[in-house]
Amino acid sequence: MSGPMRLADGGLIDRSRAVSFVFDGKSYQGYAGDSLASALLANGVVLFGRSFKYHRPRGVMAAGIEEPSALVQAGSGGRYEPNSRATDVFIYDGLQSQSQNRWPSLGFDLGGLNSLISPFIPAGFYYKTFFGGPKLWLLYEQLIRQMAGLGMPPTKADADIYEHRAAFCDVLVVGSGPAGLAAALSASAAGSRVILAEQDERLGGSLLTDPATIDGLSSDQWIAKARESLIASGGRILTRTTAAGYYDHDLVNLVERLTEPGQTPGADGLAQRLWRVRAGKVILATGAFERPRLFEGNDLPGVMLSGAVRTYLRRYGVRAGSRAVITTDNDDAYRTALALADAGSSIAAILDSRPADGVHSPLVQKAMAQLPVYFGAKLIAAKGSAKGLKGASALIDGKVTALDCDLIAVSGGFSPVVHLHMQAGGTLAWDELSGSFSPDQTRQNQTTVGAAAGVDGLSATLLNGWTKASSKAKAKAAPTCASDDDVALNIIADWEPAPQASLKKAFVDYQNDVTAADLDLAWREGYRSVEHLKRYTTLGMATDQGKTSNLVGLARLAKSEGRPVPSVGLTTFRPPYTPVTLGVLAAEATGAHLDPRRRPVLYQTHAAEQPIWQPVGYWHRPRAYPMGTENLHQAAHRESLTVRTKVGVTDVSTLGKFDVSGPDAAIFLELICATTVGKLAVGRGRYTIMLREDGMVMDDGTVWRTQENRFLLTSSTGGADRMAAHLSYVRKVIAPHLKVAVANVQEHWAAVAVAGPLAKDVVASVLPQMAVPRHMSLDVGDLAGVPTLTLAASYSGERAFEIYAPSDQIEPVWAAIAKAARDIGGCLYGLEALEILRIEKGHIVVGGEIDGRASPHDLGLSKMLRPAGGYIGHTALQRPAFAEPGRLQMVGFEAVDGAAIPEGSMVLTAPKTLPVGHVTAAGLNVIKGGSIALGFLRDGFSRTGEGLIAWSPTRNQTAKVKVTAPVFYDVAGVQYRD
Amino acid sequence: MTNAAHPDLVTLQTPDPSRLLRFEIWSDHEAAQGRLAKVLGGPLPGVCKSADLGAARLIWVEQNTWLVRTSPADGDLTLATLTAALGQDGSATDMSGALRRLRISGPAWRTLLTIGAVFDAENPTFGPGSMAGTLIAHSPVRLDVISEDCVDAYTPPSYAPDLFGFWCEAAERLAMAR
Amino acid sequence: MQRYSALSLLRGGLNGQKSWQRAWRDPAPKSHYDVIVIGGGGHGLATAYYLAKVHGIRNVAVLERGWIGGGNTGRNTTIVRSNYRQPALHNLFEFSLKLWEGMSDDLNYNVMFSQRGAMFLGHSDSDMIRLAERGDAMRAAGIDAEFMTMDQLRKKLPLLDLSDKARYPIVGALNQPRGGTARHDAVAWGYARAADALGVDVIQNCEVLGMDMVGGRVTGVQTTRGPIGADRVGICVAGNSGQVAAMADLRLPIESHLLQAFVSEPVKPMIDMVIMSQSIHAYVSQSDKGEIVMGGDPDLYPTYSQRGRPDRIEGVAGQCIALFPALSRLRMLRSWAGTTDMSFDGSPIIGTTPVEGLYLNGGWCYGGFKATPASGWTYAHTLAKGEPHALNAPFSLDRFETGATIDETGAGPMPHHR
Amino acid sequence: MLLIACPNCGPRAQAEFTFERPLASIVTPTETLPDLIHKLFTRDNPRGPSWELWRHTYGCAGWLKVHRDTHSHQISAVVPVDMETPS
Repeated sequence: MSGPMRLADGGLIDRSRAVSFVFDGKSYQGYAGDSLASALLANGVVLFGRSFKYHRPRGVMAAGIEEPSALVQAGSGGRYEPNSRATDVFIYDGLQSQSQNRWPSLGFDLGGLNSLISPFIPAGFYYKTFFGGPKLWLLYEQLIRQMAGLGMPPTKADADIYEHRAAFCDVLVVGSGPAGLAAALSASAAGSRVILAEQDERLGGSLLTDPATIDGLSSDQWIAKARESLIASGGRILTRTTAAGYYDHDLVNLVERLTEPGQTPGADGLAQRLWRVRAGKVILATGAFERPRLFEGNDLPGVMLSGAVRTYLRRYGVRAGSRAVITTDNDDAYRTALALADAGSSIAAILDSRPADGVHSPLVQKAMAQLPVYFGAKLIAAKGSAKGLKGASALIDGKVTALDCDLIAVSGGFSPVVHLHMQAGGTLAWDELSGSFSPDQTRQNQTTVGAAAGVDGLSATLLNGWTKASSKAKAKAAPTCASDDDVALNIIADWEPAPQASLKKAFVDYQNDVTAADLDLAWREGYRSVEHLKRYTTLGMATDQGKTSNLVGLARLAKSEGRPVPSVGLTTFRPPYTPVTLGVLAAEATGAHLDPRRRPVLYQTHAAEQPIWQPVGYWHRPRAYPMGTENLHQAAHRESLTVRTKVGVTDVSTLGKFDVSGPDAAIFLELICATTVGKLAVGRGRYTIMLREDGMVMDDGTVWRTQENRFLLTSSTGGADRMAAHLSYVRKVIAPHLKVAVANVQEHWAAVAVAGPLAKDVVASVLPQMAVPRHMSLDVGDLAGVPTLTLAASYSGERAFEIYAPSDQIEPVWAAIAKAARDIGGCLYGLEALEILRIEKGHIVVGGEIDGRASPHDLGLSKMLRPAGGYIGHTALQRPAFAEPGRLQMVGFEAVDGAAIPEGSMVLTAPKTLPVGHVTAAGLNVIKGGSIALGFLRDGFSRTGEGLIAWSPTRNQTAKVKVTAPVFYDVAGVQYRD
Repeated sequence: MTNAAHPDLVTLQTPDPSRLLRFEIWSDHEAAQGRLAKVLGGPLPGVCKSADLGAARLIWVEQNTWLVRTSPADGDLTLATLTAALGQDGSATDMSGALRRLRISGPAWRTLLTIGAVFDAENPTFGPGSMAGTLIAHSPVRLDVISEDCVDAYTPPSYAPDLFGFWCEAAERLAMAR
Repeated sequence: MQRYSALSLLRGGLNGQKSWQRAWRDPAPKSHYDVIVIGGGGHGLATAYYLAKVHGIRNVAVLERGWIGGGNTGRNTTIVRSNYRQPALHNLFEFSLKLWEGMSDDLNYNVMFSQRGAMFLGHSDSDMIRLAERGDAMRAAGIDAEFMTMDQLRKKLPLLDLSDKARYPIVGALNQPRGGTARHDAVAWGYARAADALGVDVIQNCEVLGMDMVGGRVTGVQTTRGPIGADRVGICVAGNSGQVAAMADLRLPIESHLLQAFVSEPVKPMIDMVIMSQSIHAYVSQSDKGEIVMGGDPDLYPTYSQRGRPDRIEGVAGQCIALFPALSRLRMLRSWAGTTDMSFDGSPIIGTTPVEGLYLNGGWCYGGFKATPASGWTYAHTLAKGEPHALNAPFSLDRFETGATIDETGAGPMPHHR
Repeated sequence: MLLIACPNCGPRAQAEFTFERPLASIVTPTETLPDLIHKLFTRDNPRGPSWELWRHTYGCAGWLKVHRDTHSHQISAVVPVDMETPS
């Protein structure tokens, strides 16, 4: 016996397995199969939490995921989860749980003072006060923020792992109640690949609350048999798995919970799994939510949904009260009343708002024979406190009547769960009598069955699930139930509270403390669109997303408007159906694995040199190779000086590289490149730029004619993927007629650059049989048994070579070159030295001067452009703005006061004037010393020699600069030639 | 090198090095394919298909474009043969360094390939001789089904360490969950 | 207009909330207005308000197809900042920020403009240079921007992952202290109420079906509530600009895309600022209610569906957890999507059109909310004077033809590259 | 996330694809400036069916003409770029 409210036997809990857990510091015992809510109720706990705004005491209202009130925080450290619904947490040994949004304790909560001032803080009160400017608001807001929120935030990184899986099936069935199981069996019988998803930890849905006889078996047996049959035919059954979102083209995201909040996962470490299911057809068997009703104090602990009372009784063997009042507008609540009476509770009254003169079903007649049933009766008010209910008052036969009770079971009818149907783009039909929307038109390949479709009664539900799942299904083969189990709801929706009830304490949205009076006020103030009403009052915006409150709120709005419910509209249903942890959404793609980390093929070789790494987009490349105690700048300066005076070796494998072959290769390249290509002799190369269609420079690189009909095009590392897409677009879409093949060989070729006055010697020593190519020429050779291609091109401004080898054979090539260079006093250099050297030479880079806003004219490259045009970008360059005065043009800046020019700084003509330009990159004159920079300056080409200020207010740095041409080293260009 | 070995479930192996050659046909497709079939010893695999032709593995990769995997020893000869057979109707390019291959074998290879994926690797029609390009764990992947029990996965070398690591971890999880 | 104040709340509490009046009227359309603003979002309502307040033009109607604030005003991440690099942009957004600072008092409606700071994280030295460039450009224009040290970051945002194990390790940040968030719905309601009080007709459930043109000039609109004449018509329907402009046979440099955002369940305070990043395209803040508000890149293809692709949300979740590892166990509660007007340089279009009497305000891409007051102010000026204000002059419709584009990111003309 | 029926690879998830531009916005280098401005910088931007250019970037790398409704997302045709679009 785990607790005073537990029945001696019955239910689907495993009484042989006691489970101990902690709530608010106190240890309790429950049984395996208990939810946290059922285990606490069994132990006589009635107070579960506090509401958001008024901190009103709240118990548990529901038995499923729709619970608005009983929220707890569970677990600790990297497994801590706030805002868990006690009704949706299955207990496990060692579960640590706490109530939340209360201080200092759940029983005595100072936030409850808000309840006292509630007349002065109606819906939307915060829009009407706290004036006096943003500074004052920040003060008020600080307090508001502390008061708001629910659970305490997590503070630790997640301890567990999440996973995504792709899954495909012919039929996905969501929900495993009678309709869902019948549908899954039917689809499976028709030969479909079936996935069945059930959010509960066990199959059965409503059968877990209302056992029945199906096909001559007890429902437990029938469910077990159905499970076996589905698995035997290759179906996949996922329990504890919620369909969280229904997306375009029948993609449904299922969230499988492998652990409960706070629970340590199994050996594989997985906490949850996200299944991305692409289904041929989706069957939604998601059931219906019971609705609360409007009466004063309808939020007090001890007021529960009727179906939930029955679920606690039958599934969990827990009696939620010993003397109950039932308020209903349908037959279903009579089952609760009879079940409670069977379990030994007394029934103070069944208040049925339906008229007495209706036809009574056998179920109602049975209740009338033994219990006090009042038709046309309404509950006015529940009375009670944090400790539980202390009676109620009702309107019976027109008279206000006091009732003694410790439990109120409420049934305001049922709303089909249409969320996924609506996410899928479906429409709804309204039934005035039952006051419910059910699915009407569907836009995707999807069908709703059972209670979710408004189907009433078990036999109709089984038939509906069976026949809708497959066009092949024969009605007579559908599962059937015993006639006693076939209970219809007979709802006559009645939204009107008793006139005696105070609407200020009649809650619609329990968690957010939105009352019927709030809704009426918002309407009077003109917030009359359903969306305005929702946003102004926060109706339906709590963690339960209005699962129980939405229709009650809509009906209230409809009353104010004097219009029928469907005409006031609905708010949009969007994913997720129930809240989903961010961890399972992200799965592995976060933290260190947020994006792929692309490693150059020589990564391990570099790592052995212990370089300083630099992230470049997805790539990781060596930035410098410090020696001894050198810092980055010292290392980079030494490396660049070595290149200028001796020789340096660097890895340029990540550059974009494209093999362009075929008789039309030159024609193709002249679409891509803004320079001439066709006139290149075999064995020669040249610098080139590529433009976007809008005329701006997209990238730069080199183009080499390796054979008469074969070229090698290089481009920047950062722009390589974009360039690959661009080449493919031009090849396949713009010029499909050309006889040309374009192969992306970026990662086929690894490349080692050798630069410096001694570079020629290095090349000669490692490729002795090859004549060293002259500048912008190429040759092939064999290096350490590896076929190589040597391109004589200079980025540093020194005589330089790029030696290409297949990336799977680059190791020996790199080793030989590095050794040869080191043998004559050379060194390795990284991206930082590369940057210093290129600034000195005024070479532009993507992300620096190639900023997506600069035209070739702005970059001083007009002379390179092919006069005949015909390349991409040429046409758009004719737009007038490209020729107008005031363009930002690329220049050099030289510091004249010894200060370092701050990178990224603004360039001014005088202090306190608006900028006339900016610095894109700054470095130092490697040999002479002194700070130099590249940048843009308004009409800069004509301002050489002008004195300006480079100003960085964010770093408090200033340098006086002189405008120069954007080249600081070997202006005549003799160093890189022979 | 074996990265993960659960023979009853899934095994990941980096196979011996091979040469990868890409060729593309731009004109007179029928004749060019005929010439290639003759020198390769069989017709080129169709769209999204792969086949063993002699000692080479032929993989359709994109429209009018195939990948040939041969042994390192045969590489140069195959390249020359392809180039000759293509004549003026296409060209061939050595891509040996552009992709890394991982062999995934064992009964759970299909399950492994659904992790972090958007592709239906469990579909029985994706059987031996099928090729699919897709995105797994944010990395570009090309899959070539070798047999019911085995698939080759190709990815650029820069993505390979992360992707193969991802699969190793996933394979270990599958093993732990057994 | 009934004044809102603490006193008014006291009065309401004492009289059973009986004293509250309608926030704005529900007028029937008149036959003719001086100016019709199509679109009852924040921008349109602000335009009407400033037309009445600044320019004295009160015979104005705002026509809203559905409910006011129902477009992107109600579908964003509520971030307000002016930390742009390009002068035309930071000038406009800074003017906007200044209007935000006085908005609650000006409108007598608390829009909860919360200057908690808007911060861009840097993850590499090159990020830091670009941030410096942005910050220096701002400071040179008199806008607040300051670097935060790692220690300051640690103190201000203790849950931020500042380790070097991160995929993009954080190395610094540029903060705009005056940036922050505002309550998005309140902006629409506040402007509607204030405009209404000045005589503007805010007309909901009134969809524009066509334009009346006489000799190449717009003379009014056809609506679901009948024809309405106007001297000037201003389009202000970002997300649907192309649809409305097409009624006057205008094709625009705009493509409609979709941007998603989502919130977690509410928790007690854990993130005290607006966090953005130079390398990780996600943004995070915590609302006053306690929900963590998250957004990222758009869906990258044209759509009017307002239904997002789930992999985008999944990616943003990963990005946000990468920044704040403790977010992993919070749950996404609600997601939404807005249709954004993607212009072909990433900047808005506010100005005249080739059609006489017709004006355009759109192309806000995914950055329109923060511009609401300045957009309204400059558009009101443009509608009143027939020519642009100095602040919106650069944002002309013809700049794509001339080449004088304003491209903050340099991403070029393709919206899905942005 | 859309499911796009690649003519080569069969139905595949949108994550493997890239949207490129409306078909009407394809601009050749020989286009005149007014035509370029018209095609590149103004768009019909329809709310409804539209021919678009997509690429199966991570699948067969093929360029595809996709006839897609920009509101319902219904895809009524996908053909290789070198095939005529059915009218």
